[in-house]
Order: sequence, then C-alpha cells, then structure tokens
Amino acid sequence: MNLEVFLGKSRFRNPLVLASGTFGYGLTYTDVIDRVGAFVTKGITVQERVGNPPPRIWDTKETVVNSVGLENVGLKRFKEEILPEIDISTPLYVNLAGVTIDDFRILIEGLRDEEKVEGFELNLSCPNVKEGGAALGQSADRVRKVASLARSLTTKSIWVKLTSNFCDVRETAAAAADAGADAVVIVNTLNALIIDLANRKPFLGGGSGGLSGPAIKPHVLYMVHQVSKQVDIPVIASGGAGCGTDVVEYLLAGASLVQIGSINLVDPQASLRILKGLEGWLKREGIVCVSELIGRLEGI
Amino acid sequence: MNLEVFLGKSRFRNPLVLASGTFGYGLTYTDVIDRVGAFVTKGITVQERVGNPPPRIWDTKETVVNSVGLENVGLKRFKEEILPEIDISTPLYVNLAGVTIDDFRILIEGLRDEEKVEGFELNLSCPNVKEGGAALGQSADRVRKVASLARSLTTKSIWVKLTSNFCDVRETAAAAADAGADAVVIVNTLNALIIDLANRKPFLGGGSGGLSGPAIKPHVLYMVHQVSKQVDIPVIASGGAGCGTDVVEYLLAGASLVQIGSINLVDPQASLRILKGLEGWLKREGIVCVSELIGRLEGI
Amino acid sequence: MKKYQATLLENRLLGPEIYSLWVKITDLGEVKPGQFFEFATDTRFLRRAFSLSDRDGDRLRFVVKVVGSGTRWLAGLSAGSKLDLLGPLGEGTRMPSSGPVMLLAGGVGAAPLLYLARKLNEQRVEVDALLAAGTKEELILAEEFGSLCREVILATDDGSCGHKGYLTDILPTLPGTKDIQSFYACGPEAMFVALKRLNFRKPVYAFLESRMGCGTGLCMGCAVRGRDGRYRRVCTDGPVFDLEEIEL
Amino acid sequence: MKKYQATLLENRLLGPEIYSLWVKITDLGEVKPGQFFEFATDTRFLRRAFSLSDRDGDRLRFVVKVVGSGTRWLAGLSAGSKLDLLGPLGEGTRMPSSGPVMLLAGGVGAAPLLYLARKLNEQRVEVDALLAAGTKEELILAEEFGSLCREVILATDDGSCGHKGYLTDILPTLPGTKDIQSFYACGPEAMFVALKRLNFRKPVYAFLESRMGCGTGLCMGCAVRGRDGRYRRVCTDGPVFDLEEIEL
Ligand SMILES: Cc1cc2nc3c(=O)[nH]c(=O)nc-3n(C[C@H](O)[C@H](O)[C@H](O)COP(=O)(O)OP(=O)(O)OC[C@H]3O[C@@H](n4cnc5c(N)ncnc54)[C@H](O)[C@@H]3O)c2cc1C
Ligand SMILES: Cc1cc2nc3c(=O)[nH]c(=O)nc-3n(C[C@H](O)[C@H](O)[C@H](O)COP(=O)(O)OP(=O)(O)OC[C@H]3O[C@@H](n4cnc5c(N)ncnc54)[C@H](O)[C@@H]3O)c2cc1C
Ligand SMILES: Cc1cc2nc3c(=O)[nH]c(=O)nc-3n(C[C@H](O)[C@H](O)[C@H](O)COP(=O)(O)O)c2cc1C
Ligand SMILES: Cc1cc2nc3c(=O)[nH]c(=O)nc-3n(C[C@H](O)[C@H](O)[C@H](O)COP(=O)(O)O)c2cc1C
Ligand code: FES
Ligand code: FES
Repeated sequence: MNLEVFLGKSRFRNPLVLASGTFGYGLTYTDVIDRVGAFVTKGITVQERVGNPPPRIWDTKETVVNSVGLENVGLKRFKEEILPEIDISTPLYVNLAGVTIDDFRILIEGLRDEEKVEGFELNLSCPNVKEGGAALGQSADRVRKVASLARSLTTKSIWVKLTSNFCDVRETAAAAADAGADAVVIVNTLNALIIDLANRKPFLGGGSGGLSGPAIKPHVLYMVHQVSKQVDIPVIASGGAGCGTDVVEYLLAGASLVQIGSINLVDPQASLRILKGLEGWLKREGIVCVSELIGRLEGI
Repeated sequence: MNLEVFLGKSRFRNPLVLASGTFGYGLTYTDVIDRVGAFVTKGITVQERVGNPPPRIWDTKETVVNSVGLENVGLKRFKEEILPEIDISTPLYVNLAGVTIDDFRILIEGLRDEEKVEGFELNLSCPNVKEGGAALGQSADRVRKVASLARSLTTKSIWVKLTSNFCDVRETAAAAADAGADAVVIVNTLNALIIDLANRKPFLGGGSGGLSGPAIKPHVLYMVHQVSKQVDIPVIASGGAGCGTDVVEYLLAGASLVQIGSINLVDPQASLRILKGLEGWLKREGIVCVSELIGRLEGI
Repeated sequence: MKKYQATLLENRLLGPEIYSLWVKITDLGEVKPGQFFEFATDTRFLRRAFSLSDRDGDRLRFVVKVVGSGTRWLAGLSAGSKLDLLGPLGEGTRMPSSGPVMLLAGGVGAAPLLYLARKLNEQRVEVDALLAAGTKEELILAEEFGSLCREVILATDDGSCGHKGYLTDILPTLPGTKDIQSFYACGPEAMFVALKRLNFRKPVYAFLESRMGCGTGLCMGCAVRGRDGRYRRVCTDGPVFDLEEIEL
Repeated sequence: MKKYQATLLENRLLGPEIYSLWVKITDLGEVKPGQFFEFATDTRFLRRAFSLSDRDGDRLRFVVKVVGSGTRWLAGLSAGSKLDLLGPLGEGTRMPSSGPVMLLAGGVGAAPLLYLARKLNEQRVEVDALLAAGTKEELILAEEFGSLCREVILATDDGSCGHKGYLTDILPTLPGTKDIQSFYACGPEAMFVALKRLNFRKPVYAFLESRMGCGTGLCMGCAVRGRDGRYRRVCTDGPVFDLEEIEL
C-alpha cells in the first residue's frame, strides 16, 4: 500500500500533518511525529509572546475553543534554543505568525537558511493592529502581498494558512496561488465567543477564541471542496479530522494533505490511530495508492 | 417582569422568534407560536418548489445539517391556501427566498397588502444562478440593492437574513442598514458537505447542506457581537440557541431578538422551555426588563 | 402528541443486532397502528423514530435494529433507564373495513405490523402474515404473529427457516392470496420496489421510513416522492402510504 | 505516559457532590505524588484531569468533585464501567529530604495530598495534616490521613467540626508549625492567595489546577503566570509549583 503524497517536489510519507499549536515545538512525542507526513510547529512570532491570560480553553462534546494567544518563544529563542533540539525524520514546517507584512520578512529571513526547516506555514489569521484589527488573511490583496514576499525570499515550501472569518476564502486562496504559494491550508479556527454569564464578560482570558473540533468538519469539508475546484495548487485540509475515514473524506473533497489538530489534545497518539484507520479503509477498498483518492468525490 | 422588546415601532412580547424552516407555515402548534415574540415562515419562493431529493437531514450530537432545498408551496398557493388558514396572535414574518432581485419585487408586491403579514425576512442565501452560483447575500452591493428595493416597496418591517459564507457579514450587514432595513438576522446556516463514503458521493440528496445547532453558537455569538458593534440597526441572532441562558448570552452580545431554530426539531415545545429558563434566570438575577440586557457584555 | 418520561422495563436481544424494548408510559391515549414515537438519545441531536410494535396497557413494545450510534445507544440501555419520548406521531394506517388482510414483513419491518395484527385481531378482521428475513436468526416475532394470525408463513433468503427466497418471490406462489382484500407491507426499500412490480389488483399499504428531522411536520426533512412529483412528509402525511401513491 | 483501559471497581459518595472512585489499571509503573490522570468522558471532547489520591497495587483511588458535565458523568458511573485514561501526567512533586512536613488541604484538595502522605509515610518522613472544608460533610478522607500522619487537625468554615475558621486563619495559631520543614498545599485559589500573604519562611508547594487542553504539554492551554511574567504549563511544568514562583 502506498500512502505517499507529493506536493510538487515535496514528498510526504502519508497525508497526515500535525497541525500548528496542537503538537508543541516537536520536542516531545517524536515517535508520533516520525510516523506522519509532516509536522507544523506552534506559531512563531518575531518577538517572544507570553500569550493570553487563562482560561485559554473551553469545550463541548464536539468542539474546542482555544485562546492561547500565540504564546511562543519568539524567533530568536526558537532558532537558538528550540531548533537545535528538534530531532525528527519528518518534514518540519514552521508556522509563522506575523501581524504585519514586515514580520513575515523578518521571520523568513531568520529561518530560510535553516536546513532542518522544510517549509513555512504562513499563519495569516493574526489581527493586524495597523489595519484596524483585520487579519492579513482577510483580504486577497494582503494575502497576495505576503505570499509574494515569502516567495521572493525563499525557495522552501510555502503553505498559506487561511482564515474563513469575514472573508471569501476562495478569493484569498486564489491570491495565494497566484503569488506562487505551494499550497493553501483550509482553514484556521472559526472566531468564537464564550460568555461567562455570572460576570457578563467573556469567559476566555483573551476575550474571544477559535472554534475547532469535529463539529466544524462538514463546514470545512465544504470549503476544501470549493477551494480545490477554484485553485490549481494543492489544498491542505484542517478542521475536525479525528479518524481514518475523515482523512479519506478530505482527500475525496480535494485535499492533498490533512492536518490533525484538536484530537491531539485528547490523545497525543491519535495520529497513529488515524493512520491505522486510513490503512484499514484503503485495504478494505482495495486501493493501492492513497493519492488516487484526491478530488475523487462524484456527483457534485 | 417585562419581557417586551421593541424594534423601532414593532413590539415583541418576548425576544424569542421561531426561525424559518423549523416551524412550518404556522398552521400547527399555534399554542407555542402564540407564546413567542415572533414567528417566521418557511422560505417562500416565487414558484412552488418541490425541494431536494432525500436524504435531507444529517446530524451529530451537537449539529444538524439540512438540505431541504426550500420545498415550499410558492407565492400563489401561500397567499391563497396557507395565509387564510394562519390564525396566530404573534407577529407573522414571511421568509422570502429569492434567487434574483426581481424575485424579491414579485414576492413583496404579492404580500405587502396582506394585513396578517407583519414583516418580511429577506433570505439572501439562495445561490444566484445568473451571477454564477453566489448568493445575493454574499456581496454588500447586492444586499444594498435588494434591501433598498424592499424598502421602496413596503413600509412593513424588513429583516435581512444574512449569510456568513464566503463573505464579510459585517459589510453586508452595514449595507442592509444603509439601505433602510429594520434589522439584520445573523446568521443563516454554514455551508456544509457530508460525504457518503461507500459511494464516494455527497450523502444529502441536494449535494451540500447547511450546518446549524448548538456547536455553531460560539461562532455565531462572535459574529452577532461584531455586527452589533458595526451597525446601528437591531441585530437578530440565529444559531444554536437551545436554552434560556443561550438567549441571555445573545442579548448580552448585542442581539435584540433571538431565533429558535434546530431545537424545534427535537421538541416543538422547546420555545416554552427556553422562555421558562429565560424567566427563571431574570428572576434569579433580579432583572426586571429583558431589554436592559441588550449589548451589555463587559470587558470586550 | 405529547412528551413522555418513560421507564425502560426490559431490553432483550431478539436477533442479530435486534432488540426488543418494553417501556412504561403512563397517561397515554389510543395509538394507531403505524404511529411511531421519537426517542431522544445521548449520541445524537435529533430524536430517532421507532414504530409501536405492541402494547399491553401502559407497557409499550418497540423493536430496535442497531444501524448507527443512536440505535446502538438504545440497545445498550438497561431496565430502569429513563427515556425521553415524543409521540404518538404520524397518521398511522387506515384500518381495513373487511378482511382477510395480509401482512408482509421484511426483517425488522415485522415490528409495526405486529401491533397492526393485534388491532386487526381485536376488530376480528382475519389476518395472515408472511414474515421474511435474511436468515433464521433474523426472523423475529414469529410466535407473537402466530397467536394473532390465521396463518403465518415464514421465508428466509438462505432457506434456513421456512420457504427459501425473497418475500416477493414467495408471495405469488402462495395459494391463499386470492381472497386477500389488502396488503400491509413493511421492509427495506428494495422490497417495496419488488412489490410494486408484482402489480397486485389489491391495495398495498407501505410502512415507510426516512431520515427524519422533527417527526412533527415542521421541517420537511422526511421527504418521499409522490407519483405527482411532489414530496410527501413521511412523518405527518404517513408513515403509511398507498404503494400506488409514491415513487420509489 | 500511556493510555489505559481501566475498570471502575467502586464509586461511592464521600461528601456533598464528592465521589470516591477506585479503578483498576494493570501494568502501571510508579506514580509520583501530584501526578494526575486524564479521563475521557462521554460529555466533553477534552479529557478531565484528576490527581491520584491513593493507590494499592493496581487499584487506584480518585476523588471527584462534581462541578460540571464531565464530573457529573463520572459520578454517575457504576462499578464495572470501563474508563479511558491517560497517565500518569505531570512532573508531580519533589519529595522533601527531611521532615516534618505539613499538608494543607482545602476541600477536595485533600485528594492528591493523601497519596503524598502515603509516600511520605513509606519514606518515614514525619507528616502532619491540616484538613479544612466548608462544613463537616465536606471534610473528606480524615480517617485515611489519620492512619498516615503524626497529627491531623480539622477545621471547618462553620465550625461544625474541628476548629472554626479558614485554613489560613487556623494555621498561624497552631503550636507545632515551627519545626515544619515544608508545606504542601492544595485547595481553591483563594486559599493560595491567603497562604502567600502568611509569608512563611519555609517553602510552600502548591498543587494547582487549571482548565487543561491536552495535559501532555502540547497546547499551552493550562497557563499559570510565573513571577517573571511568563506562563508556566500546569500540566508538564507542574502541577505542583513553589508558591513563590507563581503569581496568583
Ligand atoms: C416512521 C419510522 C419508524 C421507524 N420504526 C423503526 C422500528 O420500529 N425499528 C427500527 O429498528 N427502526 C425503525 N426506524 C428506523 C430508525 O429510526 C433508524 O434506524 C434510526 O433513526 C437510526 O439511527 P442511528 O443513530 O442508529 O443511525 P444513523 O447513524 O443515523 O444511521 C442511519 C443510517 O444512515 C446511514 N448513514 C448515516 N450517515 C451516513 C453517511 N454520511 N453516508 C452514508 N450513509 C450514512 C447509516 O449507515 C445508517 O444505515 C423507523 C424510522 C421511521 C422514519
Ligand atoms: C492537575 C489537575 C488535577 C486535578 N485533580 C482533581 C481531583 O483530584 N479531583 C477533582 O475533583 N478535581 C480535580 N481537578 C479539577 C477537575 O479536572 C475539574 O473539576 C474538571 O475538569 C471539571 O470538568 P467538568 O466537565 O465537570 O466541568 P466544566 O463544565 O468543564 O466546568 C468546570 C468549571 O468551569 C466553569 N465554567 C465552564 N464554562 C464556563 C463559562 N462559560 N463561564 C464561566 N464559567 C465556566 C464551571 O462553572 C466549572 O466551575 C484537577 C485539575 C487539574 C488541572
Ligand atoms: C490549542 C490550539 C492552538 C492552536 N494554535 C495555532 C497556531 O499557533 N497557529 C495556527 O496556525 N493554528 C493554530 N491552531 C489551529 C489548528 O492548527 C487547526 O488549524 C484548527 O484547530 C482546526 O483543526 P482541528 O479542528 O483539527 O483542530 C490551534 C488550535 C488549537 C486547538
Ligand atoms: C431544517 C431546516 C430548514 C431551514 N429552512 C430555512 C429557510 O427556509 N429559510 C431560512 O432563512 N432559513 C432556514 N433555516 C435556517 C434556520 O432558520 C436558522 O437560521 C439556522 O438553522 C441557524 O439556527 P439554529 O442553529 O438555531 O437552527 C433552516 C434550518 C433548518 C435546520
Ligand atoms: S421529519 Fe420534519 S417534517 Fe417530517
Ligand atoms: S494542557 Fe496542554 S500544555 Fe498543558
């Protein structure tokens, strides 16, 4: 059975990707990392960030809302303290979280010569303070600018992780493709507000948060399908995947890779279970190459 | 205890509204209708529509995906066969589902002289075939056009029910407000795709569907809060409300009325339970006027 | 229609993945054959529909086949559990003015027909039953039908019990069907399609299923297409339809 | 850290909304005091964290206070139920090199301290315990502490049992605290704040809680602010911290 997926020149041993923010920096559970197709770090910002005050997490049966607030060590410490410690056999993607376009320049210039780094995932969902709180990813123009800049700075892989909040993700995806991105990631968490009724204020320390988990899968599946029809570059799905058949569904809908996110919080070995489920399904269906499934949804 | 809410000149006996498509035409369970603030009919189109082939419904613990496909009797039969039979004491809003702008003209002209009709809810989420499958509600320009036309045709209340799919609902809400709408409804269902893996095709007969239910509440709550800060007209919330405190949360986030949707499918008397829950909460908190709560979320 | 807090009295395995549940509801009025109840489950947002299969005063019997998480949850409940039920729902079936009638059950489709058999029996309408299933183990409720019917004919796809073959293969070979005034059928869609092709001169009433939203006529979720191209609601227009009236 | 299928052996009411659960796990290695397990529940996506409260070979004890739907679900389980557990998690607490030490428990905070008392006992470190709670009924595990500690002092807010007053009111009035080498405290946040104000010359180790995402150090969900302004992860940096090190 062949689980390999190729995105342009890049090879992935299987279509599973550990999603940013749900598997740390890649220093722990490396036995799991070594079994998936790719690993994406927690979002790295130019300056170290302490993140949001607690509480940072809220959940129901089928959703998680997080408001970690991009707590991370910042570019310098990531390079000096973390990167040397990372010891994995799986392609390492660094999630770059910039607030301004220039942040992305600094981040990429800082990391583009690191051999260990296979590519970058541009996280365009941080609110841009200058432009009035809108994230860079909410305008096709700004997405094009950031992606073009990134393309001009490095030959490493560039994934653009988009937001669907308050924008048309089909347009921003097209802009990323135009600008030369290697793939788009559909999609970051949905904006969410949890209210602490007793105090009539937001429950999460950061005010609002991002909704993820199994409940959003049907919505993200729809978006992945639409975007993959719209753009010529590969689409990477991210939203609620929790078992082998979820991965198959995303592949059929047009994704080339599928990120595993919130479920890692329930079990750091979830990916191994998902992989097993995927292999079992392929075997039962007599499918030899997983990549045959990509975009093969019928009747729509 | 005063549960009344006023939207401009319109009075509602309490903030609960039975959401379109989840309570039929208003011919059954009228004892429930008579206890809520307003009732919205299933979407009415110019021509009768048979709707989508089954299956039309799919669910998880916290979500529903429906693909009814606007099955309805059409304008003529609604006027001649349904409207005369409706016998309720609660303001009746007719949900108008147009594909083209002209559809809305026909629908409003057809119903504006009906005394029983208190107002219209413009459902701008139907894919517009002419403009390439995008719904009218996905562009601020088209929303402005439809809302302006509606405003010019009638003095009855006009609610504009918006979509958050592939657009910035803050912009479309602002356009509706500009055009003279009496309120915006945030928000219609999220696009969703369910896959029938065995056949590698969409599970729902209509291809794709709309996601609703408790899981989307945090996301819709966020949007309601953002839109209510953005526009000067009242905001009506729709998304996952299932108990009295959900209604309170929506009011605090800035909604003036709260629609009760999917939960009606679980129990046609759900609104009565929600109303009781709301009253109980108000009593415990010593709040005399429910309208005092609107927009009173602190610290964000 | 009312909401009931019911108590599960007994939950017993009846066949492979098929369970017989007896529940107790007080203050319940008349229930017509074909009417159903909507059960809340812990695993799904929407309720799950089950036809009344038998009744003894305030004790109601349901037969549940496990096909997904909601039915799995129901199957796992033990006596004493509380159940949240809505019902009775649907129009139920019209009762025949005269017999004999014949009941045609495919698999778990036997469930609602048993209650119909009891009601026909009470009204002294003569009734035969043809019960078919995949295997002997899947043939359920045969004894109960035996005590209510003039004749009970059994059939299995694999011949492990009774006639060997599909219900619709056996039916035309039976000698006693000539004087049957009407048929009541419940089973998988394929069975209805085949029944339609048999082209009886007598009415065939089909007990349909469909994925339901509300079960109360509010959502148009439970569509079945009529011969006129328009959809019927299985919940409030049915769940029993004249086989002639619907398109399969 | 491993994933375990555990069997619930006993679930018993210990106090108002407080339950004692004994579960059986085989193949479990050493667990340090302060370490915890993450329990999957039927009502929530994320697991719920509970400290090991006692251990007898492959039988583990947990004490669960009902505060929401996850804990409500656990409280409702009966013996024989299967549990999906992840653990042991966290660094646990450093063991003192010498005694005597004192355990300071507020309410259900007694739970992890009991296991610490047992370990201290095994290492022949002398240990006292001050157990405080709102009312007599909420004072739990006093007998178990009694069998392991040199002295057990009880206190309730309402005086219904032992001293009357908050733990931090009683503590300074106790004669024997002078020779205590270190304190181990677990209780509500307000208790830690008050403890900090008492300004002991001896180290106070605080067993903290926080809303957790993963419990395994992956998500940064379980933040507690350190004196340096940076957040610590309660799950992997703790859950036990020197009270001096953290900001409350
Ligand atoms: C009026 C009426 C009366 C009924 N009476 C009875 C009765 O007496 N006894 C009885 O056993 N049943 C009866 N049913 C059927 C019963 O309601 C269903 O079996 C039940 O609702 C299934 O619920 P579930 O959660 O277990 O399964 P679900 O998980 O909802 O699945 C149901 C079916 O849909 C399929 N499905 C779900 N999602 C997908 C997907 N993405 N792609 C492809 N397929 C999918 C599943 O494979 C399965 O076969 C009745 C139904 C109706 C409408
Ligand atoms: C390391 C560690 C060890 C622990 N050990 C134990 C132990 O031994 N025994 C024990 O009983 N507990 C222990 N806990 C605490 C236990 O994990 C929690 O009580 C449990 O997770 C609660 O889950 P729940 O689903 O029942 O409650 P939840 O529903 O998650 O609620 C938890 C609390 O958050 C509040 N909350 C939730 N949502 C909101 C909102 N929107 N607005 C305002 N407030 C809200 C609730 O009111 C409630 O007080 C420990 C925690 C940690 C981190
Ligand atoms: C706790 C948590 C932290 C996250 N942090 C980041 C992050 O730093 N950068 C990023 O791009 N996405 C982040 N995400 C989003 C996930 O990578 C993923 O895109 C999203 O959760 C949807 O997928 P899921 O439903 O599988 O979790 C985070 C998600 C969670 C739950
Ligand atoms: C079965 C079903 C049918 C619906 N039909 C319509 C409709 O005809 N017109 C419309 O504007 N919204 C329709 N909706 C959307 C609801 O009115 C509501 O806005 C949405 O479901 C979100 O709210 P909820 O989570 O409370 O259900 C429908 C929803 C459901 C579940
Ligand atoms: S299930 Fe809702 S109308 Fe039939
Ligand atoms: S709970 Fe995830 S890092 Fe601590």
